[in-house]
Amino acid sequence: MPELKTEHSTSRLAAVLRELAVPLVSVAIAAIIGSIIMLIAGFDPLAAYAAMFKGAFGGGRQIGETMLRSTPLMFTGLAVAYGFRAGLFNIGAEGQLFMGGLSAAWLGIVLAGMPRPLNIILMLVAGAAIGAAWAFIPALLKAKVGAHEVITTMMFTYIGRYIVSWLVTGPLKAEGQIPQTNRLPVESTLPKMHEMLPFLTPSRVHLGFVVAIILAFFIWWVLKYTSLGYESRAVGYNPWASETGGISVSATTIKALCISGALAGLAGVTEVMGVHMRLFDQFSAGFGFTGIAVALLAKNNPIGVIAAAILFGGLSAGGGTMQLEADVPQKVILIIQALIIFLVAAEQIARWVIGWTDRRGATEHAG
Amino acid sequence: GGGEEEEPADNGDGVEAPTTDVKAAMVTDVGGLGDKSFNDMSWEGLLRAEQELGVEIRALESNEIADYEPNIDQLANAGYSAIFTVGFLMTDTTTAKAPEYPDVVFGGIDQFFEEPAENQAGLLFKENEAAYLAGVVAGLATLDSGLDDRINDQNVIGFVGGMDIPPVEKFEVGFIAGARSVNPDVEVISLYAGSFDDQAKGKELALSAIDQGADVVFAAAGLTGLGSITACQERGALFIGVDADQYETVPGSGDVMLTSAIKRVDTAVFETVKAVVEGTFVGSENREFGLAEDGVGLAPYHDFDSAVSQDIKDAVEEARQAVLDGTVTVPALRSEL
Amino acid sequence: MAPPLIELREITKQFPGVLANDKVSLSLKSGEIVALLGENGAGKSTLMNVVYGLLSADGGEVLVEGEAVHIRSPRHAIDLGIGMVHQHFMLVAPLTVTENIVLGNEPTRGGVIDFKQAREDVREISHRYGLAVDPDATVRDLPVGMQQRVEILKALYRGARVLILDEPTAVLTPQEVRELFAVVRSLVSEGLAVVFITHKLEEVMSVADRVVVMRDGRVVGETRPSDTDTAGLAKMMVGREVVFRVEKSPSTCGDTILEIEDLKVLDERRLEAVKGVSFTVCAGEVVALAGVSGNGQTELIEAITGLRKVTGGSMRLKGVDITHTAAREAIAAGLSHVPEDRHRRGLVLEFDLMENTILGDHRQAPFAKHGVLDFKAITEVTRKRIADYDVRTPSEHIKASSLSGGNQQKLVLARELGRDPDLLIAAQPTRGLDVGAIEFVHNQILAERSNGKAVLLVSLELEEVQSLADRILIIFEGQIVKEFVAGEASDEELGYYMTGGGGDKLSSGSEEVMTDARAED
Amino acid sequence: MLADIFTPDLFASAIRMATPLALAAIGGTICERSGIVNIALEGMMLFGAFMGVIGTMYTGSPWLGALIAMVSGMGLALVHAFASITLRTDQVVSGTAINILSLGLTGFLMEVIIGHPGTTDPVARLMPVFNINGPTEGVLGSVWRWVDTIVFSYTPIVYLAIIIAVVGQWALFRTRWGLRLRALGEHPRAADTVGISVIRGRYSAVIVSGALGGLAGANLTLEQVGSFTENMTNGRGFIALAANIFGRWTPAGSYLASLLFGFADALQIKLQLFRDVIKIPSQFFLMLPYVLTVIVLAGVVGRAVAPAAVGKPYEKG
Ligand SMILES: Nc1ncnc2c1ncn2[C@@H]1O[C@H](COP(=O)(O)OP(=O)(O)OP(=O)(O)O)[C@@H](O)[C@H]1O
Ligand SMILES: Nc1ncnc2c1ncn2[C@@H]1O[C@H](COP(=O)(O)OP(=O)(O)OP(=O)(O)O)[C@@H](O)[C@H]1O
Ligand SMILES: [Mg+2]
Ligand SMILES: [Mg+2]
Repeated sequence: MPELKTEHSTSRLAAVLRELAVPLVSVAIAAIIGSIIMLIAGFDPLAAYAAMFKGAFGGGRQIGETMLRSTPLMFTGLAVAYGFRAGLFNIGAEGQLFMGGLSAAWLGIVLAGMPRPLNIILMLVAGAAIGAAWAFIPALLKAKVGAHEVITTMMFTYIGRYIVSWLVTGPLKAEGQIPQTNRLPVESTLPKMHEMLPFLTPSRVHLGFVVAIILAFFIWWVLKYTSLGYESRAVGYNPWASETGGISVSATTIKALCISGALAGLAGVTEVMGVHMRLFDQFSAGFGFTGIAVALLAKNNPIGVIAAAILFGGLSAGGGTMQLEADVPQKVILIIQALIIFLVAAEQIARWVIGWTDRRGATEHAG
Repeated sequence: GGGEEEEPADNGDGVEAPTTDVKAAMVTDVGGLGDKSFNDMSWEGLLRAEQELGVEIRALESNEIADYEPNIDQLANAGYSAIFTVGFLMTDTTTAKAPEYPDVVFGGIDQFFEEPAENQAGLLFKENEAAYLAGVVAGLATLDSGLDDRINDQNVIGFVGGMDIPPVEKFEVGFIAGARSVNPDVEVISLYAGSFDDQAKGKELALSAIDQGADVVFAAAGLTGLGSITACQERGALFIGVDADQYETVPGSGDVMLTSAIKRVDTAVFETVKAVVEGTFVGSENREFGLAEDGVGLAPYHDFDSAVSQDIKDAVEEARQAVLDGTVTVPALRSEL
Repeated sequence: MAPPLIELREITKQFPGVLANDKVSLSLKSGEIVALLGENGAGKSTLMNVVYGLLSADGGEVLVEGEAVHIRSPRHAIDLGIGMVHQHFMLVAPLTVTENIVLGNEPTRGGVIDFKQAREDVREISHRYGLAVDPDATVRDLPVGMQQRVEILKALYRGARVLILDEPTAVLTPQEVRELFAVVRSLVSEGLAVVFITHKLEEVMSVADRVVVMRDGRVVGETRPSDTDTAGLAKMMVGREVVFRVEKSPSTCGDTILEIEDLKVLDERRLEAVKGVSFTVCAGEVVALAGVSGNGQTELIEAITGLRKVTGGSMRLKGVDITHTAAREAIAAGLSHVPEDRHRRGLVLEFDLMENTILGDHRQAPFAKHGVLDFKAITEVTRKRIADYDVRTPSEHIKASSLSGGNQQKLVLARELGRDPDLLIAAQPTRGLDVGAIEFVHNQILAERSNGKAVLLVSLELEEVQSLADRILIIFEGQIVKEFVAGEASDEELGYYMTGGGGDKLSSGSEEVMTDARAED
Repeated sequence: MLADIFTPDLFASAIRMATPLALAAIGGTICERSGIVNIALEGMMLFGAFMGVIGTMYTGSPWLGALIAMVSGMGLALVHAFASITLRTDQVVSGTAINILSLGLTGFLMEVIIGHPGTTDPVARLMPVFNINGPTEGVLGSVWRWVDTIVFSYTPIVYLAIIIAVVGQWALFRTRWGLRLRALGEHPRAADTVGISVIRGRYSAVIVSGALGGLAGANLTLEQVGSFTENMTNGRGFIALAANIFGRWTPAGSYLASLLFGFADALQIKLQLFRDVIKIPSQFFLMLPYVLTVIVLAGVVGRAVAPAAVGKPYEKG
């Protein structure tokens, strides 16, 4: 998996600028290829992009919308990234997200009447815990019998989704015809951010966005500056050397996958507490899977996850406006997303376009 | 978007349509247009409004749930005065948005509102009543070997459901009740696919039912059900469509399409737009469309019209009357069977 | 006179920050063995990788039989009759010996491999050159010496006329080294030319026709074994006198540090690899475990270091039972471990030097407090260790993978010795090191000893064993078959016991193997 | 009850449902054996499914349609190969991008070519290969029903998948192509040093996997259902990825793992027949294949070891 570049003490600013230039140029190239596709299909790319930009960043409401959509992706992106750093491919973040959502939907009702801050903290913690628990069995199977986490976490995703599907149509169903749980009391929901930042009025973005950002920095710090993160990365790179260095590979594997699960669980909790205020079968738009793309786009760097999630959130938010104002099918958004991932990952293309002769990315290997 | 059809009608085929400044639009649910179900049917209703009332129309697709709200905002801000939100997942959003745009009329397809605002109406359907009639047809058809040589001597019919959610359960339960009302010994096999867009799964489910002796299969499974049609064609069974008259919407299905249990979302949408145009719209209510309102019903038999015996046709008529009279209340829940 | 088989003219190769080869010229004639000598990082492997088409030079030219060629790829090199045995073997572990040897030149019938023919071919060349191998064995299961034969057979199978051996003896026992030399001599007598990279000067003296010495990417001298001695070679390489016999004070055995009693350990295939071994190591003592590889040393060490489950017996470190503890507790209890496979066990190659320096101590002060890493302390210690152990690197921020093999080993030693352990377990600690570095490491080990630490040394180098050990334990087929006190035994005697010369022990040992095998069923 | 469950159709259904999984899984096996992770199987399958329908629509021949499906899969595979081999992009990134691309592209092309989203009109399908009139009466009749259903009832690609599994298994361990492929995934540098082109070997493996992914899609659209629906692969590509791991990176193993999954799914459908007897919600039936997979994986299969070099870009000096 791609990993953090170690900074050299020399000219950090230049390094940062360079790091930024490449993805920006990549996004630009993706946009150009996207235009060509639109032109061929008979759409007006300029109008499309203008509308898309307006829809994503055109005002407080739009910015809020972009933030809203990036929130679950930050959590799942972090989840997947943490797994990758420990050499684990948590392809089942979606399942952990579902379980997180489930816990919030249930706990939020149980806690009705309690003080809001307490509810929020309890529900976040519980959701993270159940997300971790849902990852724990695959983690245990990986550590003890070597069952591949790609299979097990994916199977647990299906299982989790069917459990939620059953609960919302059965035991936890609210009155009425609709397969959904009861609406959470207000003290079990996340405050909207426009209550604090009026310029975002009347957007729906909620406190979960702030939680996600804080968590991204926290995870970055954990990975880089704590023994726990160090052990995760060591095991991800070389389990044998880690073992020799006194690191328990199985314990680290279990911890890492559970941390990943907890992060994914939080995506579910915040969606339920901040957006839908209840749980139903289809409350996630595949955030767990998009999280893979977000993590990879960010090269598994937690800070990068913030940027990648906002990019994806913006594309998603801009898509509707693009559809309305430029008459371009929303599917184009997916194509552009794919192109961006490609081009950001395949840095050489952007470097080549920029015309850098810098070959630091292409060190020779021998022997 | 829905492509060229969205152009106002006066650009169209020369027929001079009446004009009005009412603009009507819909927000699809995540299934989107092309679902051969309520999204497409709502669009049909808008198309009819365009043609007959000269209304400018528009459809915005939702890729994900997060799109519902901005899509509604976009349309409201773009001057659409009647907005239809399609599917029960939009219930909360519609309720939240209606007070924000008091000049816009909101119609919520398949949505039940607790306290609908003046500019808001829930448009619900008694799917179970349509399915009840389909059940009557199926329950009698499976005994009637003269109807078609694909009818076997076993007293078994099949139901294929998409996801196991209340609207689908209503179809299932109505179908079973209808079949049993005319054929108390009939065995109804009901199978669920777990999704609305897995045709291959829909096919296997129907094959399994057919293998078990079912000779008439009813599918309420969205696109999954299209696979069930294929299964019937392959394995020699008859099919009953859902939502739309699938004889019309699924090309090449005529050889198995006995009838369809239809849910007139188009009518509901059209009538609502018409009320808005005519200024007669009444909100603050949940309108239920059943057999009585002509909001659900049974499609024609088409290619089977001559094969279907008069007895069956009479039985269906009788059942319809019984429901209209209130002598029969069609159950909606499995527990009511 | 015929032109040399291979001639290199002014080969230059620049890596980012390192001029690995600086106008290196070298020629090689049919029938001669040229030893290439040089410190770690001198550029030997780089030069040979250029010849083999793995790296392309930035300047200079290569002539094969007088004709200038641009060697584009290993395939091209093979076609030109060049074969190379890399120090890190280029063998595909899950494939069989035959599959590995024929890979790329498979005898086929319409795309289908003719395995019968392939096996036949392998037998034939293995017989012709006296390199016995089992054609059907899986490479993964073979001891390193055997794997090396496979590597040589691979080159010969492809009709190599020039054979490059990059540190071929680093992993071999003296016995295997002798066998290898016999093979090499018979090869050159058939007209092949051999380039031989090594750090072992006696080997150079005994086998080479000509010696080329490199330092800092340049050829600094050329000589013949007859014109010099090991001290002279060492001086050419390092640029100063090297002391070969380390000064060793008499042993002062203190408290018993390590006590092993009747230890039993299984190997990967779940056969008993260590069959009831007992010994002790006391403070201020170096105990060497000598043996042909594959006789249970690896398993024994892994058991002591907490990397492998123990099935019987007990172990105590400073009186504390460590029979069933994990590696982490063993480290905490004062144990350091220099593993024999530095790439797999010793280093996280993708980590930079700082991160590698703290491996094993990443939870302890001064590197971590309450689970939080202190990079100031880490940088400080890393810089100090790099300086102390002469790790040649542009900075502590580079990845361990870009160090030369020898420098990687120094990094591991710096970490493990820097921990100030009570017990040091060092497996092949000087593998791949140049003479200067070996001298340094040996001195470090003896310094530990005089500081009252216990050292358990596992080595194939009899010379290393002889010069460092206070006691020598010979391990054979999972048992300690003989114990010597330093200076008591000659190399020949050691070799005799290492290869099973212990008489009745041998037969009883093999009987036990069979009993074990039965017990497994 | 047992007689109702264990009908010949249960087994036939298992084989039918296993087929697209198996084809994609074998594609995954070949790709990963060469050292390239292919999580883009889902996208390749989806794109193949779509292009198969479009191809059939324009040519009128489902055979040509299937061919076009394979070529389309190969087209996406070429993108994956270029990104992950030539540009040395992270392979999972490239695969993820292709999955998203395929979803977007099929949806977009639906609107551009077909004129509406959702599902296409039915096209001509590939029909069962055999149509043998066996005995219908007596013991012989019921034996024949079993044989006919389990052996002779399938469409061409179903048989092709079995042939590919068997031939693939043989080729992987018996041919030059297979030996080199295995070497590439384990130790590409070793392969390189004996003159095997890592680049060419990996390109061809990725492209073959694309062809198989496309064929899997063709099986869905051109054999099973006859039309294309957006996102109709429904995660099958990911299940196939799991089947490949489950089958320990061998073609036969991939097939058998897919068959296990197909069987569990078929069984689940049969069990739904007894919803009146086994009174549990339908979701628990639907869960069965996934639960079963985890149990089998945990209890029986154990540690799966991937080809050593899989996922690592190969860099040459
Ligand atoms: N791929 C590479 N990238 C950067 N630097 C390299 C690379 N390969 C080798 N070097 C550097 O080139 C120099 C020569 O390395 P080389 O491996 O040729 O040394 P060597 O003589 O074989 O040493 P040793 O005895 O330790 O094997 C070293 O400083 C090494 O760090
Ligand atoms: N991943 C890598 N990145 C950069 N350089 C590398 C990498 N792997 C190997 N090298 C370089 O390749 C050269 C050869 O490495 P290797 O350790 O295989 O052989 P070597 O130099 O012969 O070592 P030894 O001293 O063990 O003989 C080393 O000098 C190292 O610098
Ligand atoms: Mg019947
Ligand atoms: Mg070297």
